[in-house]
Amino acid sequence: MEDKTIKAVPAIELKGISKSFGPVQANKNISISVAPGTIHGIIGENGAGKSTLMSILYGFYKADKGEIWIKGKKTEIPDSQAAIAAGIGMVFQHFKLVQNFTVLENIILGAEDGGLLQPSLAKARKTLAELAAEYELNVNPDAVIEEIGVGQQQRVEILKALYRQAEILILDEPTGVLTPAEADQLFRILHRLKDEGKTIILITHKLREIMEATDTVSVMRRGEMTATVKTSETSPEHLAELMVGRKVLLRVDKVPARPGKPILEIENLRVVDEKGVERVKGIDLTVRAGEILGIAGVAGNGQSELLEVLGGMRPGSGAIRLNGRALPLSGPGSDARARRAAHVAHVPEDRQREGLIMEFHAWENVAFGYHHDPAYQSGIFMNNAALRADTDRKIEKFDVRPADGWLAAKNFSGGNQQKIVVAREIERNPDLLLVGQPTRGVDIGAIEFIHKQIVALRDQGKAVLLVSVELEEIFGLADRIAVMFDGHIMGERLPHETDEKELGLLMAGVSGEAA
Amino acid sequence: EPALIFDLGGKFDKSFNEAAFNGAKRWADETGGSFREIELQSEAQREQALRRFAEAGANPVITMGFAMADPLSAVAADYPDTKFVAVDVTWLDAPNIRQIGFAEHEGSYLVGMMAAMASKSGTVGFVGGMDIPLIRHFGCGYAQGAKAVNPDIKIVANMTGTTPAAWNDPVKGSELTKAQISQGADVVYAAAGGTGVGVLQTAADEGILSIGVDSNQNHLHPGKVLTSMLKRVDVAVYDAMKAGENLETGVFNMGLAEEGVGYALDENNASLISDEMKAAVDKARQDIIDGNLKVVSYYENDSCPALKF
Amino acid sequence: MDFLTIIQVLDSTVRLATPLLLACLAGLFSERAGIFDIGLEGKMLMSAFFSAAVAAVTGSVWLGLLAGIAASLVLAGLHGLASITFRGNQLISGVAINFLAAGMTVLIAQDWFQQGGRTPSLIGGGRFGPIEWPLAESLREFPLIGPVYSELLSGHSILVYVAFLAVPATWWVLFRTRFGLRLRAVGENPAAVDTAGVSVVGLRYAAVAICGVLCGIAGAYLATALQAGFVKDMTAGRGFIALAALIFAKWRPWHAMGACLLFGLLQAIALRFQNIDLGGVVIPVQVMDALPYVLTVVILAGFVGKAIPPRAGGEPYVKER
Amino acid sequence: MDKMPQWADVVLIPLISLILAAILSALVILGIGEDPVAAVNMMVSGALGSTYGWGYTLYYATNFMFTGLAVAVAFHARLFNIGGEGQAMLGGLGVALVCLYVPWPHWSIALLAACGAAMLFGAIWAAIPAYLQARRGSHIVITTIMFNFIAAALLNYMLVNVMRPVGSMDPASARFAETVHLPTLHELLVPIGINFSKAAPANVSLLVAVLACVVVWALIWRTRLGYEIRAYGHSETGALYAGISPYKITMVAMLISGALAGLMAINNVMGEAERLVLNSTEGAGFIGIAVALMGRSHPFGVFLAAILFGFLYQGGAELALWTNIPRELIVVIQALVILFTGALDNMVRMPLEKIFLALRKGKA
Ligand SMILES: Nc1ncnc2c1ncn2[C@@H]1O[C@H](COP(=O)(O)OP(=O)(O)OP(=O)(O)O)[C@@H](O)[C@H]1O
Ligand SMILES: Nc1ncnc2c1ncn2[C@@H]1O[C@H](COP(=O)(O)OP(=O)(O)OP(=O)(O)O)[C@@H](O)[C@H]1O
Ligand SMILES: [Mg+2]
Ligand SMILES: [Mg+2]
Repeated sequence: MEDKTIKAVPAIELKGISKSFGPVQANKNISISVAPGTIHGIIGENGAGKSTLMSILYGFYKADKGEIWIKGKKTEIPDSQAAIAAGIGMVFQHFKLVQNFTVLENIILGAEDGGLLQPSLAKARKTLAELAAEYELNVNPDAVIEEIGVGQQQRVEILKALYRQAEILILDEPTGVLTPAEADQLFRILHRLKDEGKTIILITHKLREIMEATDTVSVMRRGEMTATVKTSETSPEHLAELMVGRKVLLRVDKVPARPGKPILEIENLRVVDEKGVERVKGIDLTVRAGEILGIAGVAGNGQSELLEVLGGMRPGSGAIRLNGRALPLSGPGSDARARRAAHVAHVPEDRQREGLIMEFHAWENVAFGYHHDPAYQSGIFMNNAALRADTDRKIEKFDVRPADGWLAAKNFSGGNQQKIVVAREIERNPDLLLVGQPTRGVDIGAIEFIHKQIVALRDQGKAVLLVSVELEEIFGLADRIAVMFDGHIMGERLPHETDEKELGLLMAGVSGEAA
Repeated sequence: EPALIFDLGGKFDKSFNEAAFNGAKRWADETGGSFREIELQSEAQREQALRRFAEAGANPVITMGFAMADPLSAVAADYPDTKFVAVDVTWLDAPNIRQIGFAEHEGSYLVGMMAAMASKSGTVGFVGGMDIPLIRHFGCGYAQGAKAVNPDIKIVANMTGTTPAAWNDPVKGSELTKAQISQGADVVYAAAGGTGVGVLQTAADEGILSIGVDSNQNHLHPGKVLTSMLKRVDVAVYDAMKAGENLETGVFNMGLAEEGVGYALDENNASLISDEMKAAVDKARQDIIDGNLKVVSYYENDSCPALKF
Repeated sequence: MDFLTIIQVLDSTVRLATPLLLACLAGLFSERAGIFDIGLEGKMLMSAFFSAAVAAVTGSVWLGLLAGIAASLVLAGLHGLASITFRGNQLISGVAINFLAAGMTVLIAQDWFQQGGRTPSLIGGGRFGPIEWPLAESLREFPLIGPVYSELLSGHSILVYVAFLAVPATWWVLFRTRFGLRLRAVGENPAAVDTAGVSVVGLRYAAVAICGVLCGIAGAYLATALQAGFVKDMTAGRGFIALAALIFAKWRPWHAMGACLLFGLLQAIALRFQNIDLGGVVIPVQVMDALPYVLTVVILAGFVGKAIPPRAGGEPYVKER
Repeated sequence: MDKMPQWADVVLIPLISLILAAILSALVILGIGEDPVAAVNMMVSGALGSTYGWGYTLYYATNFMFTGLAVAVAFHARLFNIGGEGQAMLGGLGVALVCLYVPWPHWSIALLAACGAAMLFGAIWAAIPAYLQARRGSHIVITTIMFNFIAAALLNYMLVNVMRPVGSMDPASARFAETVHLPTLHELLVPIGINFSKAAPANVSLLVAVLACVVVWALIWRTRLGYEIRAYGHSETGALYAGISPYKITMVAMLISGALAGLMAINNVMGEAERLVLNSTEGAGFIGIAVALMGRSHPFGVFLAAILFGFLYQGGAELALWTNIPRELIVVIQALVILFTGALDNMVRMPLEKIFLALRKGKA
């Protein structure tokens, strides 16, 4: 109907945006225009400047140069308040929620109706119920953020934007932490919003999502906008090439597994967390030599605790055997150091909080966890020269960029940080490799590489336990799939005998027989 | 030119060091002379100040407090031509030191008597600063005096604390005074430096009597300070400065006889001191001077016959 | 121990707890907003001096109170400048403020009054007097209730009541108002506040300013209500005890009151019962002196458990590295 | 990629900050009606203009090196040890016991024993708060504050009731024997032809302090333990992941910290006073916090900051000796130095970074 006239005026127009962080130029003279009532995708490698650009639009950062036009009007956005006033809402890559507040408190924060809280809360509760009904965005308004899953947290972020009546919604890598079902639901909501005339910008590393959800897509590389195309006129392969600058293999290339003897046997494993909640409720699993066992599941169903107890980071009860020998689950000999001595390597879920010391140089991080290795000692001191030589070797082999062992871990991009961790753990040639979310937030070039390394280890006859919330990754890598829900193993499947739908049901707690 | 070294409490402690300063000032005003001075800030400065003043030609160098004994014993021999004055030190062996000790227990004895006579409740209080022997020495004389008047008297004795902050915590001084009042005390003797300010204040606020120390503190709350135990440091300093380089060295004990200690009587407390009180106290004073009455010093064997610490 | 003694000890507890409580609530506002403050001591001291100085010169304790608050606010502003605007280290800033106050108070006092870093004694209208509650005198003889009413509740200076009323007020502001919600949020996750369109800097300055006001009242209480004038270093470490109480209370207002009363009580007991004679063995005064601190440690270790500070506490909010 | 060349970061910024602090101090001196130029002259010549001045400056600096290192080591494990004061007091007790009750044949053996005792006593005093933090979660800031007070009471008790020679007025221990007298810098340097002032108290402990700086540097940056301490300090979850025991690191770091603070006693108790007096630490434990923060917890930085504070102490003493400026002026100057070099250093850094960035862009 009025479609044509509205489209004449872009909902958002950025003109010549530039932004530097000290010596790093994150955005270089970027211009982009998004039509109202569309979904616009933005893709690009890690560190390309996507988040920065959107943060500028949302008033979180201030651009050094450039103009922002909203609905045909030049708009100054010096802070987020101005952005909100201009009808912009943003769901950040790293959620901006207050962990010990309730959902309701987080939603009204900054959008209260008066000096007193009670009326605002009451009003928000009502509005929230309406929004929930309208968009199937159900969350318990009185739940405390730190006690709900990331999927729920993301809903809160979206509700925050809707509560502020955003007309323009920016989502920065929203599906990184979602189950397929949750992601599907998210996209249904996005389409509903689009149909209502709202404009959506979607940043993602997943080409499939771009292809399925967006109307137009822009590609960023090294701070510059390299292309903007209609989604219908492109293909994943083409986009990947635009992003990375070379051809990328989008499928994991591997030969069928030849499982050998059991390496890891888990019996009736239970884990109780610091708050006294049982997170792993008696599971039995076996991982064999030469196979990758994938654990699928929605984040927060006990997978993290499973990995942590296997990696020696927290105590548990039950029994685990490695190569037939029992490993203690609590008390002396159950810590991470003992696990490493038993040839268990661990790529943790959170590289920044666990796998690396962000302030350490890359070369110091290469010894992290293995700092007792005699090869790294000389007398009472650590043999830093040996460490640095080792680091240089790994940097070269794993193509870590920039190839500078003296850089602090925090100064590498996410993908390269992950490469450092993977290099450290895989190069130990462990009997068992524990891997959690190996490619979370990592761009497709790096994903390809990391996947190759994991498969190569399997092909050497080692056992791999892979935890991932990405079903695509599970299907691509795992030789056998176990699904975890609420601390239990819901069932095991072979990849070629199942599909995303069945796994999705298992992940939601619907047991195999019923499905 | 004479030099004066104040102890860590600082020149304006409203008692001991301030008395020294007043003596020095009186000398300077009267003679038009000038003197050097330093407020010590750390232990290491004790020796430093002695040497620096001696090297700069100051003579005599007057020091305050027993803590100077140790550095003096190390330094004095290096400057045989300089005369040193050590207030509160009596046990050194050096030819060029004038050592002045005060019989604080005797003065405290007199004010203890007055406290007991002024007390209607039969309970008197003592608030000390940091718990050190010198303060116990004060308290011990006080208790003996009080007991001499009224053998059944109850003496509530408290120390403010164990750190140097105890000399500068008037709030705690107040609370201690209130605690003592609640235990029946109606006369409180403060020997606690800056903390004593709080003691005297609270006593005045609560309508009981207090006793000042070192300097004459009667004027702080006219009509409410029973008396002050005078320790004539000012006189000692004045005399030393006046004698100049010709100062006589040796050990000098300033007791009641030498008017080194005493109690303060002026227009601020005249109404509080009855004639019988004055008569009794003056008699005791004379008896002590004559040797008929002996006040036991806490130092004699680190204990007090009249009071437990 | 008879009933009256208990009342007297509790009365003393209230007086000793008041400055701790004010300082503790001051720290609570600041730290809840993510600005750690070990400069409570310095701010109290500065206020103690200026309130006494102005009260001495003008003869008006109310002007003194205002001056004390203003002086404390200046230091709070300095702390804000260092830790909010210039994103400096909050611990260093606090340490510097303590030193600054310790030095400046005496320097200025000496320059103005020449009384050796003291102010003249306050008299009459220069001091906060006790407020007698209605019928306090006539009810005194009433058993039980009488002493509680007329000794314990009545007869404190107005600032005592201010301090204890500040507890529910703080609770209400923090948990029932928009400002409180934002303030708590900014101490937990300033980025959340920022992206919600609220100024992190503004909120943190507001919190630091409230902290300044409360410290100002605490200092004025010491110098013009409990005492009649300023004496150097007269805060005597109370700012640090208040900080300990704050951690003890896990940054919660009612618990803060409990912690401060507990510390006050321990001190009151130690002051009231020195030289306890246990069958011939006199407990040395040093033991009683150390008792409040020993008991604090014991209680902390035995009953309190882990205290988790506001998550963003101590860290400056930096958007662009 | 850094925003600024390293020399600007390490030299230029502290220098400008110091100048700012000096300017403000000058204003304060003017404010109380004195001459700032003369005052600064007196401070510099008094503290650095003679071997005598240096002797005092270095004496104070020695104290601050020990306490500064103590705070720094704990900081690396993200522990805020405010208890240096109490730990140093206990260290003094240890030194006094060793020196008083054992007849040592030679100072060097006595020094070794005193070091051991000082470290042991300091470490014990740190061990309880450390244990409570590691096992019971009791906040180390509170417990170390409390332990300062408890240490003061304990020391007071020991000196007044136990260690004081009978009849002495002074709440202090007896003097140590001649044989445990530590050689001063004068005694050490005169044999090699340097005529160092005889009066100053700086002594062989200075060398121990410098050695301690080197050892701490090696410990933190070169050993496995230091690696673990730093890793734990940066990230507790990271430490768990790497098999580093939080309990062990908390205990070890605090024991080392307490030992270093205790070690200060060889300087002030054994080297200077040669007996144990009340309040012999004189707040050096608190100055240590400032020194560690200013020195960025790096031993070399601690070394420099300690000398700066030693200079302020000694310069201040000279001022107090020859002028009527109240001693509190020095406290104010210290505050300003801490404020500008520590807390407000971004005030200098931010504009400088812009300048350097502009310069670099101009060149590129
Ligand atoms: N707050 C910041 N301070 C300094 N540099 C920053 C900051 N945020 C981003 N950068 C830098 O700006 C560049 C662009 O980062 P940005 O986060 O926008 O990338 P991105 O495209 O979103 O990457 P990813 O896909 O990993 O999310 C990077 O070089 C990054 O290091
Ligand atoms: N503070 C910094 N100083 C200099 N360079 C930096 C800094 N931070 C990041 N970089 C550079 O920016 C690039 C991208 O880093 P960035 O932090 O954006 O990671 P990222 O890919 O966004 O990670 P993630 O996906 O986990 O968000 C890297 O090449 C890194 O060297
Ligand atoms: Mg990023
Ligand atoms: Mg991003």
